[in-house]
Amino acid sequence: MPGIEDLYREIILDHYRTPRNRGELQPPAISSEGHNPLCGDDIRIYLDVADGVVRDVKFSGQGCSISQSSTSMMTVAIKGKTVVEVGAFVRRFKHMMTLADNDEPVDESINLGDIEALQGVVKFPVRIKCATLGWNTLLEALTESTK
Amino acid sequence: MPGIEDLYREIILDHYRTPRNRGELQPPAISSEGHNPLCGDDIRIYLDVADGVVRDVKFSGQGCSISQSSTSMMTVAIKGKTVVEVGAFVRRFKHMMTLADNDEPVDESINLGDIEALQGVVKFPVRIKCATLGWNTLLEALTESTK
Amino acid sequence: MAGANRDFDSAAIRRDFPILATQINGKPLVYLDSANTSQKPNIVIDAMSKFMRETYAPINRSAYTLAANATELYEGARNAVAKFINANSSQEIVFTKNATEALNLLVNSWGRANLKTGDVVLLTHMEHHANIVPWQMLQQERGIELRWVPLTSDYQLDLTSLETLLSGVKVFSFTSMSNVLGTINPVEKLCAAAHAAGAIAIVDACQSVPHTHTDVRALGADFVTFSSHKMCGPSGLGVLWGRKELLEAMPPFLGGGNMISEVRLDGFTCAELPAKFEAGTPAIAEVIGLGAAVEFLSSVGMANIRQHEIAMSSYVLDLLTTRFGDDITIHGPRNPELRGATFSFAFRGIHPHDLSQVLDQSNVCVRAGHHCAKPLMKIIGANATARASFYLYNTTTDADALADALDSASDIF
Amino acid sequence: MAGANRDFDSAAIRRDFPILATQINGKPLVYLDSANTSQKPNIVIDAMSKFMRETYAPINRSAYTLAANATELYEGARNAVAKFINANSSQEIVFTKNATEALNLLVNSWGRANLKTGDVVLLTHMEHHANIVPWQMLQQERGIELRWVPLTSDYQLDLTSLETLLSGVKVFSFTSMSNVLGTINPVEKLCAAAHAAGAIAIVDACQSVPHTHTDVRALGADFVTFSSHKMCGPSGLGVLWGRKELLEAMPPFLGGGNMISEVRLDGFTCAELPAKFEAGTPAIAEVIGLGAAVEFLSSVGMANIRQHEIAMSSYVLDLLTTRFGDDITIHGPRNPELRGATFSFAFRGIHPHDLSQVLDQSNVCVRAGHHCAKPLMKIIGANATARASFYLYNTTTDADALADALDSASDIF
Ligand SMILES: Cc1ncc(COP(=O)(O)O)c(C=O)c1O
Ligand SMILES: Cc1ncc(COP(=O)(O)O)c(C=O)c1O
Repeated sequence: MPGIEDLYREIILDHYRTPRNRGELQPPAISSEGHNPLCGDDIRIYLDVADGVVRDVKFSGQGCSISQSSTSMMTVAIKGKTVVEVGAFVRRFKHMMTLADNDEPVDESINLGDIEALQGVVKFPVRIKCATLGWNTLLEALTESTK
Repeated sequence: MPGIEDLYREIILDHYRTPRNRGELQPPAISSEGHNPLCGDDIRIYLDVADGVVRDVKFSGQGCSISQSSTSMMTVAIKGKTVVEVGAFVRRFKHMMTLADNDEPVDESINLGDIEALQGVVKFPVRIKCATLGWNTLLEALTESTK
Repeated sequence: MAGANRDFDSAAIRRDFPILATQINGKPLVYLDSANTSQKPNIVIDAMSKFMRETYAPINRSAYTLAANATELYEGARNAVAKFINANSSQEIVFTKNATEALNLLVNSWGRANLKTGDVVLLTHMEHHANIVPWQMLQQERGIELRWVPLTSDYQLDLTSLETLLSGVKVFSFTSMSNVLGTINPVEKLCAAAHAAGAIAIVDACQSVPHTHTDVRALGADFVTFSSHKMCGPSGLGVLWGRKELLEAMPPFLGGGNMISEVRLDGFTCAELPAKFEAGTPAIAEVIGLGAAVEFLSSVGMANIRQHEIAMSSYVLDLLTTRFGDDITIHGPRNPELRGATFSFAFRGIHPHDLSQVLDQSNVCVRAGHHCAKPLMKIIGANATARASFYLYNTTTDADALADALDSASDIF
Repeated sequence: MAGANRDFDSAAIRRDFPILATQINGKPLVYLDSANTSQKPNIVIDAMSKFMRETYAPINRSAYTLAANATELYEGARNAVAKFINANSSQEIVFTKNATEALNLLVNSWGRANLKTGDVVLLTHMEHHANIVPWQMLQQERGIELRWVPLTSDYQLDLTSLETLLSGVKVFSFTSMSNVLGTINPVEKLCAAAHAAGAIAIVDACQSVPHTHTDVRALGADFVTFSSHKMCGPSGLGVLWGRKELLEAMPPFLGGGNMISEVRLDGFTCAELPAKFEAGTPAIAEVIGLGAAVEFLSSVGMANIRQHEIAMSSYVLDLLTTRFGDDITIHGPRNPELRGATFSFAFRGIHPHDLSQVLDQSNVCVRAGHHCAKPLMKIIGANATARASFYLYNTTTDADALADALDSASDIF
């Protein structure tokens, strides 16, 4: 049995206790809501995209330590990146979560930084859905923003 | 394993090879069709009832030795009986076939005659449906005739 | 063992369930997720393997001895299930793939045949998704109206306005026991109220049939649904019981082999009950396994099981409230007589998912989430809860393990 | 063994199936009813009992280790099935209770969403009731038109007017192999013809997936259905494969737990594939059993199985025609390459039910009846036939036993 300490790394608990970028953005910012159908968690991602760059991002909703901290770390990482960079970044993350989409190439050289701490989640497959909830919701918001 | 000779008694094979009352009756005689959903057999019973008495009965259709001989013996037995007697007779037969309906009393004193030879069918439960096909169809025709 | 039932040999019962002897990291398995799905006794596992090793064959179709023997075992199991719930006849027992299919069958067959735009179906706020979503699908298709019986503050159905709610209702469909709150509903009273209002009564009995004696005739219900896998039986099997006249009047649900009497290019006619509702090759080995489960439960005695679970409920409620006071919120009735041994709770602000992960370190298996009752979760003001559910094979030792494991959770968060 | 395949170790394969060692009255079991349902190898029976003894738990719902392990086994089996038929992704594999439910799912979900009054569905005269009755039910509800591909005199589909038949058709749904005649249909060609006419192609592959290598992508089909119990897997389980885009566009079929993303009192949204079509607790142990079956079949090799069955067909056809001449009528193609090893026949005017009863005296298990294909029976001019069907575990010894037993039948009638 993988040890629980693989899951609850210090940096994860830190983002859980003190989430960054929690809050809302008013329209014209885009927002998207995601549900984890297994546990009832939900997350809303607010995205302010201009000229192909993520100017601001915030999130609200309820969830476990993994979904909250993963989303918190994600918002920190993507703010200021171009939409194209964010796409590659999300693919890199999902690849780490063993959820790569075969059709899309993954740039393994992208550095995930603190987010690497979520690697331990892979040993707890049911929690992968928790870790990726914010990211999938982000993808939906991005699609919205490019409509 | 019960022996096959319990099933294929001589009297049964005799009625199978030389069925009695095979044929049709023209309207106003009543007729009803029955299917054995398991094997595809079908039987049609023609019934001429007047003043509460079965004046004539005939049958047509395809089936195995058990369904054909059972129906043949049945037609011989019921011809000339009153509708009430036939009802009691059918109940007695179904009782032998372990298919008694709890709500209706069975008159155990009724003598089934040759039809007793079908007792062996009970040891081959799948064949009970064959043995009773003609009888159930008769019941339907009787219901028709009293409408 | 404090709080336990004296007539109940827990140790012997536990030996019947091989999985309960499992050790992980040297610690025993504490399985507290039986409201989700129950473990299987040897008698069930063995009945299935023995059948597959010795007698497996098609049923109700072929004339050879092997098939006749298989049919006898299969129909024997149907009889056993009929007897277990005191049905009038085994023709009233329809096997489905799970309780969800049984409810969908009712909505699709009875519902489509009897409900039109504007007709009202009454549900309750404590229903499982299986007794909500199929009705919502019919609502989308037909424009029926869904009405809801609300809850009281002590997690009971609020029946003060039941008569008003029932006025003009065609179907009242409700759970016999909440899979989240543990609340046991007054089924007989609700069926009688439904009938008085001219409605039929459907009882989702998934959470009560495994735990207490069920007499469908005494309940006065029209239809009762439950699942094999929650009552020590195999997965892949559910049961619909219905009053014969009603089942006979209903159109078929799934079409195919076994459910027909005649098929021509231009149409078909249906077989008699219960074949009419059992299209295709059924779950043969699973039905035989359920027969064994019913035999097992009857040998323990449903009244004994209920007594054991009342005792467990007392013990668990005492233990958790004494030990954790305000740190724990149990969403459900306090009176052990009014509830099953299923406890949803919030603990020290720790998210249930995290809590269940930490309990797992002590092999304590609880479910975390919405328990397929999202509307209810919203009403009780939780996104998710942790849920510990006890069954005949659980003992006070399991309850103690739960409490100890809860204590250790606070260290991390 | 004359006529058998040299690379095929029949004796070893037979040892994998415990039931084949059964003796009744000192004579071995000659199981020739695999087109109906197949026997189970040890690996399948053991995978199921081991799972129930050691790892049984809910899947895809709970966070604890036992549940995670169960989920891994369950989803692992889904992957194995996806790989077995060369699906693009395991999301395209939907588990149902049998193939019949899979076909009903298509008719109800795809059909209701896409077919309106007057739309045409093309079937064939050799369909099983499972691919007829659901369409007839939709016909009653919607007034769709059903059209039929007829047969040639040598028991093939008569494709001379296929283009005309397909004109204006929305769905072409057909069997890959007749469960009565043994005829193997040109699936790729039929799928291509359907697509050329703008129709989707549904393949009822119940009789081919167990016997030959299946590559759903190479077939060019849109949907393929088959059953676990005919391919050495457990009862209570069927499979629907569909192209992802199509499955994604379809409305749900059964409503309840697991198939939802969100449920509120006023409506619900669906989960992603494949959960969207898997409402309620699935056949957990059975899916794991099917995973083992697929592993077993792959280890034998589907090409080897097909070769063995071609050899068996040659042997059986030679044997029966040589020995019985005009006394036997085999309803099906004479070329072993064009057929599976399933033989329906009429013998010396003896009713099939009686015949099968007499064969049973020699433990020779054949099915007698309409084989859930009543329209076909009418077309071939029989009310019922006897059917002997051979699978990987049958040998020429079984065929010889059949012939000997047939001989003895004449003594009685
Ligand atoms: C109250 C209730 N109803 C319905 C269901 C659905 O049962 P199944 O999963 O067997 O379809 C469940 C369990 O999941 C339940 O607890
Ligand atoms: C060709 C064909 N289609 C469909 C079915 C139905 O399969 P199931 O009984 O698993 O629902 C069968 C077998 O019974 C079959 O042979």
